[in-house]
Amino acid sequence: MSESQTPLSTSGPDGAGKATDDAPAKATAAANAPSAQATGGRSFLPKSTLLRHLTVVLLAVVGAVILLEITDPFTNSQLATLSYYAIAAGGLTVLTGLNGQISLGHGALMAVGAYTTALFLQAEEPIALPLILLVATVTATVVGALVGVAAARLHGPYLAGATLALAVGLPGLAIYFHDTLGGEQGIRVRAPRPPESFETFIGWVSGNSATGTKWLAYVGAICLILTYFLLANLVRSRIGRTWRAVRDQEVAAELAGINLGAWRVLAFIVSAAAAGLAGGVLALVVRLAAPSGFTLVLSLALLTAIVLGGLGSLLGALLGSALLVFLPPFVTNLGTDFGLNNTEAAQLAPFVYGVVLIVAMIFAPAGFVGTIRLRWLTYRAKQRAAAARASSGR
Amino acid sequence: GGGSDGGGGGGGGGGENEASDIGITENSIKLGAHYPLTGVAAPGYSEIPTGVEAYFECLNQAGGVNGREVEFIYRDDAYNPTQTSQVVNQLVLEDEVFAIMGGLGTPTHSAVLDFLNSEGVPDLFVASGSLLWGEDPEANPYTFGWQTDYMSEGKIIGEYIAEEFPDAKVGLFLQDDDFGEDGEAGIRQYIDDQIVAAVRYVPGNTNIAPQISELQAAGADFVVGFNVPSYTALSQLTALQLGYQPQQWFYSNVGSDPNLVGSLLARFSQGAVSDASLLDGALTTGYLPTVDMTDNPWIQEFQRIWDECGGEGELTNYRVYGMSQAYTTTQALQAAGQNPTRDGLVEAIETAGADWEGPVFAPFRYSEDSHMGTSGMSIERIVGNGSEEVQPVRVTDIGDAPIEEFDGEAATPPENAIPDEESVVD
Amino acid sequence: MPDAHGSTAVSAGAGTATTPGTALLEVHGLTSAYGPVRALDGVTLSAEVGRITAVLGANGAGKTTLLRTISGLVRPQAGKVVLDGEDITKAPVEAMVSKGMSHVPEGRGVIAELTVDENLRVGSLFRGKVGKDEFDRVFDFFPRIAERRNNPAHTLSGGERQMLVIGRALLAKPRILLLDEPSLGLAPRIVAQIFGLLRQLVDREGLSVLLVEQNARSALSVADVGVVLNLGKVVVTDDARTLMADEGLRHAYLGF
Amino acid sequence: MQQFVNVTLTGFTQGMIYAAFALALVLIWRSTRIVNFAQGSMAAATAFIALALINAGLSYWIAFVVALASGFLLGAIVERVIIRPVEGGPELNAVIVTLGLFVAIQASIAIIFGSSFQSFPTPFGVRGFELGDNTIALTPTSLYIIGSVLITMALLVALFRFTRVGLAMRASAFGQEVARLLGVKVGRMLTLGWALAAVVGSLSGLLIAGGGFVYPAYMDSLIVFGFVAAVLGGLDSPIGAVVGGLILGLALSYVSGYAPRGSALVNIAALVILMFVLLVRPGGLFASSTARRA
Amino acid sequence: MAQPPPHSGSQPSQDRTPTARLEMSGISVAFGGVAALTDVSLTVEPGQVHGLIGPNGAGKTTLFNVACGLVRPSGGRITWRDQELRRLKPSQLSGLGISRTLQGVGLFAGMTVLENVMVGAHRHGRAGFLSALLALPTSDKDERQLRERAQKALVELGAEDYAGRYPGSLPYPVQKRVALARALVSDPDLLLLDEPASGLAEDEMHELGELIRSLSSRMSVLLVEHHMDLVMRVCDRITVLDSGEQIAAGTPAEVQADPKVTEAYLGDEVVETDAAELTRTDGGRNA
Ligand SMILES: Nc1ncnc2c1ncn2[C@@H]1O[C@H](COP(=O)(O)OP(=O)(O)OP(=O)(O)O)[C@@H](O)[C@H]1O
Ligand SMILES: Nc1ncnc2c1ncn2[C@@H]1O[C@H](COP(=O)(O)OP(=O)(O)OP(=O)(O)O)[C@@H](O)[C@H]1O
Ligand SMILES: [Mg+2]
Ligand SMILES: [Mg+2]
Repeated sequence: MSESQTPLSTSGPDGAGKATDDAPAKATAAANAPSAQATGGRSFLPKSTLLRHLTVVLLAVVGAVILLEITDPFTNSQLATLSYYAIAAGGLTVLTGLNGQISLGHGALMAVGAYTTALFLQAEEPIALPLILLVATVTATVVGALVGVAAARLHGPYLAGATLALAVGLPGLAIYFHDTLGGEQGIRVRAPRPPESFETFIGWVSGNSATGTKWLAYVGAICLILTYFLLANLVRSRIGRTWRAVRDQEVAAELAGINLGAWRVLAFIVSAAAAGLAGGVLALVVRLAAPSGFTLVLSLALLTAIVLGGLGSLLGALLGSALLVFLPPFVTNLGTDFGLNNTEAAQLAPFVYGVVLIVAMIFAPAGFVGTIRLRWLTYRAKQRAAAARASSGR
Repeated sequence: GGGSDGGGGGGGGGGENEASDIGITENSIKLGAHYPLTGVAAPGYSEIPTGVEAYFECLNQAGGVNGREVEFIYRDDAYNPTQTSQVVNQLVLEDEVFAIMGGLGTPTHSAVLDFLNSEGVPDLFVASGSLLWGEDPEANPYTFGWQTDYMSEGKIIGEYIAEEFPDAKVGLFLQDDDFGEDGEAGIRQYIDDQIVAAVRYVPGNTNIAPQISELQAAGADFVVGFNVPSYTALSQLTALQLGYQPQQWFYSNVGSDPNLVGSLLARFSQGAVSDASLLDGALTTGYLPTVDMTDNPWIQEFQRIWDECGGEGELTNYRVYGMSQAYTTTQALQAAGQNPTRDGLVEAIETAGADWEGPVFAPFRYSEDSHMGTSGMSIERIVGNGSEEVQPVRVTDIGDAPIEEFDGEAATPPENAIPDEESVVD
Repeated sequence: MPDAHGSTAVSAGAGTATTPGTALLEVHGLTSAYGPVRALDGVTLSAEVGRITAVLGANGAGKTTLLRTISGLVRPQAGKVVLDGEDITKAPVEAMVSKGMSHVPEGRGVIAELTVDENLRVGSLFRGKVGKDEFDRVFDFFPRIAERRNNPAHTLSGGERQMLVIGRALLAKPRILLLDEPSLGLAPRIVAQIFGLLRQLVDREGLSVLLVEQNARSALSVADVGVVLNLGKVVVTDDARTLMADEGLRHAYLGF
Repeated sequence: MQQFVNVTLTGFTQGMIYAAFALALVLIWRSTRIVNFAQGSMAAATAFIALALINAGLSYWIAFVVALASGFLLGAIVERVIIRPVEGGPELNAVIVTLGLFVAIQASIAIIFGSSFQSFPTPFGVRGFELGDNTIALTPTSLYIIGSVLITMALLVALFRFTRVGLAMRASAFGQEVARLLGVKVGRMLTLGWALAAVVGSLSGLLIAGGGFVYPAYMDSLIVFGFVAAVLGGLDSPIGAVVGGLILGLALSYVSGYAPRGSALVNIAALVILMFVLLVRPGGLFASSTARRA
Repeated sequence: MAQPPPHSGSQPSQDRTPTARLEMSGISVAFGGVAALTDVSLTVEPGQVHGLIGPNGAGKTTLFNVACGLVRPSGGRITWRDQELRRLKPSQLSGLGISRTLQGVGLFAGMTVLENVMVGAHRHGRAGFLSALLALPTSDKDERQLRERAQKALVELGAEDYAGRYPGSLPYPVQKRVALARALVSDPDLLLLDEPASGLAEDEMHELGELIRSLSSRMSVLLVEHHMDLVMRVCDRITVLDSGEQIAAGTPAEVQADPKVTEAYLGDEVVETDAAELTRTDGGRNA
């Protein structure tokens, strides 16, 4: 089988894309939605980006409430887990998907957010939760900016190597400064109790009991929706387009007046902010900030999520994160259902997970969203080709 | 229908079994646990739950607890706190277990400490010697420690050295976390001035020659290690490599499984090391019988249980550990009465736990004011694959509590190694 | 073996078709598509020994696709490719050079990370040991790349890369050369030089050339036969001079 | 003084182990432009095969040869079946595939061989040589490690610099289509690259295991430091891999030995060293010339 | 395919009399030991189309790179609008009113044609990060303006039908037009074109020539090309490089008449003998 048969391969150093007719040449970009609405269509949606996105936010809020109220407490807790994965993956989508910078070190940036949150919650009278999460975001942003400045000159595996070292090195600080950061056993987080208004709200919506788990799931959902709203705004704007330009063709982008370094750093900052917030939510949900919670595995999981979901797409990041959260327990349960003992089932989960990654990449190289998008574009191209043939009549 | 007849359980009013709390039905009790079954921490630790399972299997065959079968669900957290939090959520919210038992690891279990206590889920017998589990029952009313805490262990070791080796120049080889820290704090209470060097390693970093070199350079001739088993083996190998021969090695209980370490050290290089001979003569502490003590009645019982109800492989000290925890858990369930509740279980342990006898050498310190586990240890010398006692069990507590001789007798196992505790709640 | 190769520039492989005018490469009803886009639609043509066959047509006519299908980079949906009597439609791409077919792809097919020298050496790998003098001859012909021998190919200018790929193709001593827009980005002098060289190889050594050119005028000036493609179909095949003279055709398909 | 010598020597040996792993990464990078995250678990798999043979009573050297051979086979199969479909696609896809492979192989090892510690023999001694009255931290086993790595490096340099296969492998890596047009059997070269890399990886797995213990995840820390060493040296250069490994091994040993609570600083030190080098040389120490941009 | 109505000079609204002059003097560049440019000087007068020709590897692209800040010269100075450009960075270029196309096309493969061109208009973007983050109306308005600009540029080059397509699968000449649109959309005062006609058919080249001529009413153009008829037709002045040195300069007619140019670049019968060199055979040739 020659590689030129695969529909998505790129060839040669010039990267002349060989993709199906209308599709973007690289699968990396397959999941991208264009920022400009090239094809007028969609008249039923508001013209203003803000209104459009707010509409989606509203639907998401309603959807989230329904979802959280009809599912059982454990699913609630899984959704809380999903929320911090997805927030971080959304940020990574900006960095890796849109800007083309690979990061194997986002777990470390999450650690920054988590530790900040944990430290602030340790206080006798902690400040308000939103403020704490904001501070966590800002702290991670600052660290992200520093890393971004160093990373802006690096490419491909060198960037991967540097961020890998970050993922492994930064959590080490917590062990070294064990007096303030709690060393190996970390800082335990006492998640703030739900406010009364929340209990009233839940009572009014569904009459369920407003447990701590539920409260955290709501906090996660709010942060997730907010983050995706802001990220989607960026993606759809000149900012997102500029990032993609830097990713696709450095020199041409530079000649268009784009300062590569500055825009790379900006992408790092934005994604670090998301990672910081994700870390904050993680600290609340996990109730602990400890180095062993931020191993390389976490960073790699985020990368996996965005690629499986469809690189460059926020929806993809969300779907990929969902896979990460729901697949392993599903496999473990399946294993025990088939009569394996708990140990065997536990060992089966990573095996299946690994195989799923491989199979997904082989059969859907553009991820969920990208593959669907490619299908759609191919279909459209087919129609156009048919139309052209019909009209030319030759 | 009449269902079960409450065969095994003692006392109680003889009423009917009811689904008295979450995880309890008329004929079952559901317990949950988290262990590292995969990843870096899996070796060794992943055997513990198989011991627990084997014990409960035999227990269930003998009628369970008050006619209820114990259903034991354990899940993998890969020694990663975020995963611990997920699987414990699953255990509590989805599997709806009655209690968590034997959750393994300090950072991992830390992640669920708050959750379990705020949900009111009994959190029995955490498998770690951190002070966290028992020090402050007011903050964590549902959590109980089990094994001897590292600080008490350090104190007992310190006192022993101060008395038996007053001239030794002591070097400490410490894991760089609370384990090493607590141990160091304990030991320094007695021999602060004898310590010539304290070096720390971080797990995962396998080149410890710099640390051992430092001990060597400081002239330490008595090395005390608060480390995990693989680092016992590593420290021995490294010392061999460096030609470092202190007069005495002393490994804390966690790091000293002679069986495991010995098999690890087996067959390194032609004749240089074989068997556990490297460890021969090293000192260690003990609070549980070990598999080499084939005369010990508990080990005999556990061996029988493993043979009858266990899975593949041999009985190991990890499995003995698991069975011992299961034994204590059974005692607690019995003491919680015919129709136990979560709060009743906690109350039962606080009320009666200090009096329970079992495979553990020294009594537990359970009370309303303390949830610390067993209070004392013996000191043993490793000989071949086994050990001999050099100092009988001494007991103490955290802080500056004095060390005293333990005057009790070693308990003998009840029939079939199934306890028969009275209910202490009503 | 070395003898068989060393003797002439074009006798690689034990070819049988050596008489000028006999068809060396034949293409029958070739049809290729990229997804829904049909780029070739039943193309039939042949390239003869000792002839330059120019394939012409507007942008997007399918010229590049034709060459890529012949050399196996694109698998046809229908039709077959016959080289010297052997059906090579399904032969693997990497077998083509040893069968005597050399394809110079469109747009600077250099291996950017290798040096100029290494690029040339890769081109002759399949021949086993190749004498230094053969390299020297390429360098003599393109002195610009001789000066850059040890530079990585990505430092070359656009035209220098083009020289490199053409030189590399010649090192393979093909019987038939597929050239996709060889003049792209080359200075007029070099274009003339290369066309001159081709003419000589064809005339003296019986090399066959399938030449794809955008610039129909200069292509026809060097070619013997012209094939005009439009929307993936052959419109005309004729003698180059006749085509040159046909003003209507030129306007309609060749843009001059 | 003795401490310094010992810290240096153990750092040196450790560096050579990083180098062995880095060499395998360089080999795969040079032949397929993929960073193989599964390298560690592939190596571990072959080490477990060797161990099974040794446990069955065979000699170390037979097991050694079988392990390398199974590495070759495993590398070839993995490339053919799993990597081939994603080659030439987006680079991240290959990364994800190798991650998946890493996880799956490690899980398989745990399922097949169990997840407990097992000791792994070494054919040479583990006692330090004696120099006068002192023992230095150089053992026959460390000499074995150092020697094997240097020989491997020399072979790789020779392969890429002087042999036709080496050239064909590089051409296949950089320009699949062009190489194919030039008659290079690209598929075979890619497979060969992976197979050879798996052999080198397997060697590193045996070297690190020898005189220590193995469990399914025993190569994990090496993935990080081996990768950092390779990047430090410049991923394209075998010599760079060895130099990178040595720098890392020595530096980390010194940090661990002389900084207060140095062991806790090791990972951070690796980060700092790497960042420092990459800031000065973004393509690693032995980077080839920077690309022309337009 | 639909051909563009070439932009004619008859749209006075778009005309601005160009006033900016680019002066490069004494530029030298060396890569390692190899001198790519030696003491080259050239001035692009306002509103002129200035041709830069020379054999392959003469240093034309390198001179462009110097003017763009992609390559730092070892000597010489660049003056633009009577101000010296020191430590020029490529990203400042567009702000200075200079645009450039790349040899080849260099389009953004993962973006639609319209987006490609919108990136070209980057310097006209007004909305900042915050307004984008919050999707404020200013950001929308900004986008709309950029889109309109880009659409206009596409219309000017006759590529508006492809606005929603991805460049990878488009015919080469369309790609080249898109690349040109991307350079033009920023309204430069100086346009640097590197081989804009390569790969184009003759009629397309003709149209390109007219477009370039018409552009000179708005801006200056520096043009590198190997197609002599195009160069001769559209250029006001021509500079000829060979091996990094300037060997001739003047009007097209002057340059064409220069024997040095003929020898080094345009070529004549000499080449036939060159070709003979290569085919002259070693050993047992049977020619
Ligand atoms: N990789 C691809 N994916 C989709 N369509 C393609 C691809 N390559 C070419 N095409 C389409 O196939 C048709 C023929 O293209 P081809 O490149 O063969 O033409 P050409 O005659 O060589 O044109 P040019 O003169 O531009 O080189 C065109 O419509 C083109 O758009
Ligand atoms: N980064 C670099 N490193 C080394 N040499 C270089 C570099 N860039 C250019 N050169 C050399 O400088 C010379 C001039 O190259 P340049 O690209 O400017 O040529 P050009 O005139 O544009 O040629 P063409 O018409 O073929 O595009 C070439 O010989 C090229 O090999
Ligand atoms: Mg073409
Ligand atoms: Mg050029």
